Amino acid sequence: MTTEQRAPSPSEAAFSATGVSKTFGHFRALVDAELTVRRGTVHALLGGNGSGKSTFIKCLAGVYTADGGELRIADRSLELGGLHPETAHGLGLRFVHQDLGLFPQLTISENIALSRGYPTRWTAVREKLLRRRAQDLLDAFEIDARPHTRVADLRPSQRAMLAIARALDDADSADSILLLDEPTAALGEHDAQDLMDAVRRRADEGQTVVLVSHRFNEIASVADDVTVFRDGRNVGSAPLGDMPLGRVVSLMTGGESREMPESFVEHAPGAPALSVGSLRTGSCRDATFEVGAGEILGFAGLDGSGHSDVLAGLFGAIPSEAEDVALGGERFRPHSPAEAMAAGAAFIPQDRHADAAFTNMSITQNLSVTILDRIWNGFALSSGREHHAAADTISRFSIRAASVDAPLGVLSGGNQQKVVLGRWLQRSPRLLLLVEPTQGVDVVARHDIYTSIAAAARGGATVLVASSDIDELLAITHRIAVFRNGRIATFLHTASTTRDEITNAMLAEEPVDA
Amino acid sequence: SESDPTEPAADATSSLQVAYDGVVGAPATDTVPVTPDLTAWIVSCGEFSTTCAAPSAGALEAAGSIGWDASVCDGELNPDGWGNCIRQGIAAAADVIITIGQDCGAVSGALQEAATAGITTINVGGLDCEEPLYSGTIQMLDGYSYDEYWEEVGTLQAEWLIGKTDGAAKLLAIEFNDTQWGPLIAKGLTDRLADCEGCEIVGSVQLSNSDLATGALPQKFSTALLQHADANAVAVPIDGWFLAGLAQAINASGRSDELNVIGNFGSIPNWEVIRSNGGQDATVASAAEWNGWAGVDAALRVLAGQDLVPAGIGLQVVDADTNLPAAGQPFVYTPAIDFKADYQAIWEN
Amino acid sequence: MTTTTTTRTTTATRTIPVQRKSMTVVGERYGLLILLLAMIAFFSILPASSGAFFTTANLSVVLANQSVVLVCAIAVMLPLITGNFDFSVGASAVASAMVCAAAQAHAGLPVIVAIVLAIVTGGAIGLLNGWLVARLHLDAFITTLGVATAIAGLVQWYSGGLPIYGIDASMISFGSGTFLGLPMVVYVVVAVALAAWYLLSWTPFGRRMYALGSNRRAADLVGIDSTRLTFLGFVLAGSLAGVAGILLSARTGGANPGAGTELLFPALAAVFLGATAIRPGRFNVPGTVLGVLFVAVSVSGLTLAGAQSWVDSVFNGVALVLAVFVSTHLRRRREGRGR
Amino acid sequence: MTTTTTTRTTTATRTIPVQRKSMTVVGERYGLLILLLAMIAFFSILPASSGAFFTTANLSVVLANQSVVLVCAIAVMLPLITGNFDFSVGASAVASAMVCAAAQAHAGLPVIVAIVLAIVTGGAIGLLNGWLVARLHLDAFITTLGVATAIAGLVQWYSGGLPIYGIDASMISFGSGTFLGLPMVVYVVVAVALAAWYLLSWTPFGRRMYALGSNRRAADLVGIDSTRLTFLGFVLAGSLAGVAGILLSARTGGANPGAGTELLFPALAAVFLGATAIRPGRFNVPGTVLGVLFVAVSVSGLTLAGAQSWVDSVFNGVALVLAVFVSTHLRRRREGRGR
Ligand SMILES: Nc1ncnc2c1ncn2[C@@H]1O[C@H](COP(=O)(O)OP(=O)(O)OP(=O)(O)O)[C@@H](O)[C@H]1O
Ligand SMILES: Nc1ncnc2c1ncn2[C@@H]1O[C@H](COP(=O)(O)OP(=O)(O)OP(=O)(O)O)[C@@H](O)[C@H]1O
Ligand SMILES: [Mg+2]
Ligand SMILES: [Mg+2]
Repeated sequence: MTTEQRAPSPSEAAFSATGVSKTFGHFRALVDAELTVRRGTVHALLGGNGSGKSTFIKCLAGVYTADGGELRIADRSLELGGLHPETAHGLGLRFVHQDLGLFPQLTISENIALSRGYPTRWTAVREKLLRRRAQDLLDAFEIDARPHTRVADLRPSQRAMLAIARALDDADSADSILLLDEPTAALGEHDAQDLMDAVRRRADEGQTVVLVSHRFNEIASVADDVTVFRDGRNVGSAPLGDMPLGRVVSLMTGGESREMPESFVEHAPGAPALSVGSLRTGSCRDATFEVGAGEILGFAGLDGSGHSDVLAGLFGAIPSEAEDVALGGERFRPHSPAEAMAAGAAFIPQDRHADAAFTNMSITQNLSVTILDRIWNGFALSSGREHHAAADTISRFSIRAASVDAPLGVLSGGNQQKVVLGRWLQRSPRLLLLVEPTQGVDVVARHDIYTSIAAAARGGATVLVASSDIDELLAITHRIAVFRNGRIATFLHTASTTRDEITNAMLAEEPVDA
Repeated sequence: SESDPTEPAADATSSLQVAYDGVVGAPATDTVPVTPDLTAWIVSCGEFSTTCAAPSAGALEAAGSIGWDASVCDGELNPDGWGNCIRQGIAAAADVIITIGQDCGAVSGALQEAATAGITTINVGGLDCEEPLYSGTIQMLDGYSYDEYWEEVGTLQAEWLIGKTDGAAKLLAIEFNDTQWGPLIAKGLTDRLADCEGCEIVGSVQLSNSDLATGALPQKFSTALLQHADANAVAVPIDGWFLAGLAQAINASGRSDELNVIGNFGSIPNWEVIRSNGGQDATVASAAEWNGWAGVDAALRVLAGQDLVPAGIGLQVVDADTNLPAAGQPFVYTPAIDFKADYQAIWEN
Repeated sequence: MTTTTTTRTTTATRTIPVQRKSMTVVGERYGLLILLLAMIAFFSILPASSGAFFTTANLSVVLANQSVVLVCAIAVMLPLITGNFDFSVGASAVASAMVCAAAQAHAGLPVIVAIVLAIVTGGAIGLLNGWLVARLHLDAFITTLGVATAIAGLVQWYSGGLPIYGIDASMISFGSGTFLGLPMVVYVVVAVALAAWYLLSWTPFGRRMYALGSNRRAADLVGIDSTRLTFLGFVLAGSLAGVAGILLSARTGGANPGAGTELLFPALAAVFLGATAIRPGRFNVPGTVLGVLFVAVSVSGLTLAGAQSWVDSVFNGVALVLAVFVSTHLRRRREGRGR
Repeated sequence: MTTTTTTRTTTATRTIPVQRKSMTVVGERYGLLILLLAMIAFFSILPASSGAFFTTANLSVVLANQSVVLVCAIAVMLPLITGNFDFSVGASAVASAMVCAAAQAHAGLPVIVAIVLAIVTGGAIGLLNGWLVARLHLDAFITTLGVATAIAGLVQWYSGGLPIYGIDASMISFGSGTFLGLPMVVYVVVAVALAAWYLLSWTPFGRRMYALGSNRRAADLVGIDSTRLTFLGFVLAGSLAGVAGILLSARTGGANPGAGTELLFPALAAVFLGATAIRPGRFNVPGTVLGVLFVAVSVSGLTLAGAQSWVDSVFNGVALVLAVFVSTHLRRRREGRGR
């Protein structure tokens, strides 16, 4: 899919928002931001973490009431300040927000109806019809779950798919406008590709799509136009052709461009440090492998193939059985995260919001929660040490926030992820267990994160990375273990392997035992 | 007019008469000098309850009538509140603290502080500790100890029930043990019924303040009524309960007419319940405000170094036909006693 | 492709909760009901109580006496579903009862007017709460506590601590009378309960209230008007408190000043107890009804058995904990104890 | 690399908090304090109360009268921080007071033993709650409500509804005596408050409790033993309730039966009110102290001013709402309207 084979898109604007401003107390998240999107095109919205993309989209959705701004759409012109969610919906705007807007405690069918409306007879909800519609939707988008399943029981990827399906299916009319805020962050390559194809198809059918993403190759495969945000402003819009990665990055950073190296790991792995003997946990049925000190081992696999449960299992976050696991010679079978931490392990879970974020506590406290013993000066928690440690991490990962004492919940998605990473890397652990370490992190910050992961490894730490982003695995691993149906199908040497080889290994035909 | 504990009446009609006559007294006649310009601190056991609020109001009026600067503190129906109020009074540098309806035991700590602070403390309608902590405790009626007075209430309830049932009272007894006087009323009641051969106690139900607090009071009572279908007499220790659902429970039982129901205290709202045959048929009444005035009188005598004299607050049974005051009016005895005038006559300043 | 689908089916089996209609589920949903029936059976057999316990007369007593609490429970439940405490329900009910009684006894207004005034009173308090919590975003717990305190003060001011008596005879007889063998008030309660049940379980409105309560962030993101729903929750609660007040006044033949805690506590207990049954984990009307009856039946039985009044406190306390334990334990059995 | 450094410096500058000590922040944190001072000023000037109000004597009374409630407030706060209600604190305090008084008056045990027994009683109740909620994972609200009800029943049973008195003279004089012009009990309360404040704000233990209350699953994954912390929260609450019971019995010179709601409610009000001050949005000790004093001062002032009791109910209610409004409104001014 390259630019040639696309139908030349009509040039009149599907909508344009101008002078959009949003201030949170003293913090200006959006400053006269403006965005114009041509009808029937896929418009990529890029920008560093905290640059205001999600805030912008939430203002369009009426979730946030913008301080000011004007929305011109279908030859109507509205004051953004007074925009109501119903109005936005009425204008044909459909959203997938960064934090998907799902109700974990409720069933899939409820989640669908809550945003799309309930089928009713008189005033009563028509339960059967509701379920049937939900089932149809699930089938249409190949989500393997039943309408009565609680969303909490879905995997992250399935949740993302559900939120997307909900929005896409609701965007029925030809000229509805889809705004997708990092929809692929939690998706594996396969699902992500499916989604991009779907997006492309809809654009070609005349719908308009605004797509926020930090994965540039993804953008390159679908986008017609690109807009870059920095510090709450639009710092550049152009057709994809005039926006090579380098230019985007320099716009994002405000500095000159900088390209991603082929790989971040120069050093060679050391002597075996972690040996795992037939571990079974979650959906992983058998994993046996050895990793050297300073080695970075990648885990690839389809959804549910168990590649991320291995890490949770090793950390003692979920129940697991194993013949024997040894770290640095001694036995390593933690029954609780506390034990794992004591043995020098660190774990970044997949579902940041549910499993890692103390949203109503300050950034500082979110960072220091793993190093309280260091901050303890024998008499009290030294706020001096605490803020010092926090300041280090914040600048090391260039975390963008109004104040170090701001609650984590108000940070942008990517910045939250950086805080979670910083929380663990500052412990300089000897076993790093990372699941989707850079989900939602912008390219620049990802560069920094890869550098520090590599540095940690060079420092002798053993690193396991489970990721659905194959480029990520290629960039920062020595070897990659590919999972299939809960087992390690094959090990590949990163230096010598290719994307296709990995993908094939993940998808390879194989009789599935019942 | 000193009367001794009632003799059991000969027959039903005389029983009724005994109940209506009740026991009456009169304020003391010997004078007492008024110590002027004092601050009086009146601790009500709980302004939400008529039996506390009315005497407090009386005390406030009495204190006002002799130019004292008096204020009422709401004990909010719980002993901690009483203690806090007494202490607040100490802080307010009150010269006199009058507690309405509080037993010494529940507030001994605060009372000792008051004693140390040299404040005159008067106990209205409560029981003092073994080693007295109050400067003075009101004796309700000449010749009646605390126990005898409350037993008399039970006796009068019994007399009226006997009279109304022609000596065949089948009593549903209510046990109320959350106060010192609850069991005493019950004792007077049962002792009197014991002397009446046609009478018996067909059942009993325990009701407590906590039942009032959990709203279980009416249900428990209804259930008990249901269980004892042969009961024709009920004696309730507190008039307030009738408007907390007991009156309607009796109506709902459909036995209002065969049931003879008597209460205690004679609270003003209950006159209408009695008049309208709303479930309650009678009550053992006394003048609530009088308690307050008596408290001030006692204070004056303590300050003047005199011995306390009995307050003379009598008890008479009120029902729809006899002794029933006009709507909204406080109880006045028959023959009527103007205790306020009497007190003002003997308070000389 | 085939592999993906196969993996999907395997995950699918994982994501579908195991054997949903198993015994444990039944136990979990109907545990409270079963406990209630067991208790009824017990008291029907127990010699001390067997005589009067299992009679329509006693049934009437139990139902009629719980009518006010049940309406209060449903009232307090609505804001709770949207995630807000309403501590003012008890006080509002008392205030409404006062208004209802005073309108008749003091102002001599006709019954119907008194009833309307009572509901208006409750509704107005609900509006105030809703405005403070939904629009001004004040913490519901402390705000409603404050409102409740203030109302109690006003009640005491108006009544001077004295009960009001002398409401219209028709209302008194409504409060104590029966129709088709059941107390008239019970029909009102049943109507209220059914309406609330329909509203909450069968209308989009109810579903949205639950959604709001389960996750406010998500509610905002999918464009649910959380302010409006929160507001309505309080207004409905207030109006129902008004209804409770009317029943209260009819049941007491007047109105008794007070802070209404004797209504609030049993109501809260019933609501939370009810949340362990029928639809475990969420506040629901049938569960709440069970919760109210559960306590009422035990009181009735123990009174008949001639138990001292402290016994039923202990009994109720233990029963509450037991009921929660049963449903919770069974739920964990089903879901498998994941950490 | 240069760019990264530039971005870093820029972020560094950005992350430096924007005028943190702005007026609104001050107002938000100290709004409650300011209101309190304003009220004190008011009553010191108001002719009716000025005489007695601003005197050490009255100060002592206010502080001493609130000692029990304040300890209860701190007790109820600990489980709340970990996200659990504890409704049994009031009842536990009363039960402990009973034990303390009975041990001396009935069993004739020495004061020190009585004190130990009281704390043990409270601690035991805490253990029970902790076991039910933390280990058996029962819903805290309904469980502790059940426990509270049961305890109230036992108290009723033991006391027969009558107060116990005749405790050791030394204890009575401790309850009413002063030291350096302040009531002795106040020193105990100050000690408790300081200890709690230190524990919660300055130790890893406290920090972990807050984290647990913020997100349990995340807490588990950073190695926080949530079960243990929840458990400890309840045990501490129980033990503090025991301390409150001792103070209570020292203040009353005995013990009065009851359900302890007259302790629980002011305590809850103070805790939630306190959560709007000093560390807005989270339960904290200094805020709670302010919350208790706020209510206490108004009651004292109004009583001295000779206001009728309904006035201070109304005043309190309005003051509560006002206080919440002030700090909430100021916070939203600073952070901006979340939507
Ligand atoms: N409710 C809020 N209160 C205060 N600040 C907020 C709030 N929401 C967002 N912000 C701030 O506004 C800035 C922009 O956030 P936003 O989520 O729009 O960034 P983003 O471009 O979506 O970043 P990311 O790519 O990481 O998602 C961030 O610095 C964030 O801290
Ligand atoms: N502790 C647990 N208890 C119950 N079910 C669990 C637990 N941990 C994981 N699961 C379930 O196991 C299934 C597989 O999850 P798992 O994380 O192993 O898949 P995955 O391949 O790692 O997912 P992804 O590819 O998106 O990282 C999911 O449905 C998840 O809900
Ligand atoms: Mg974003
Ligand atoms: Mg009759």
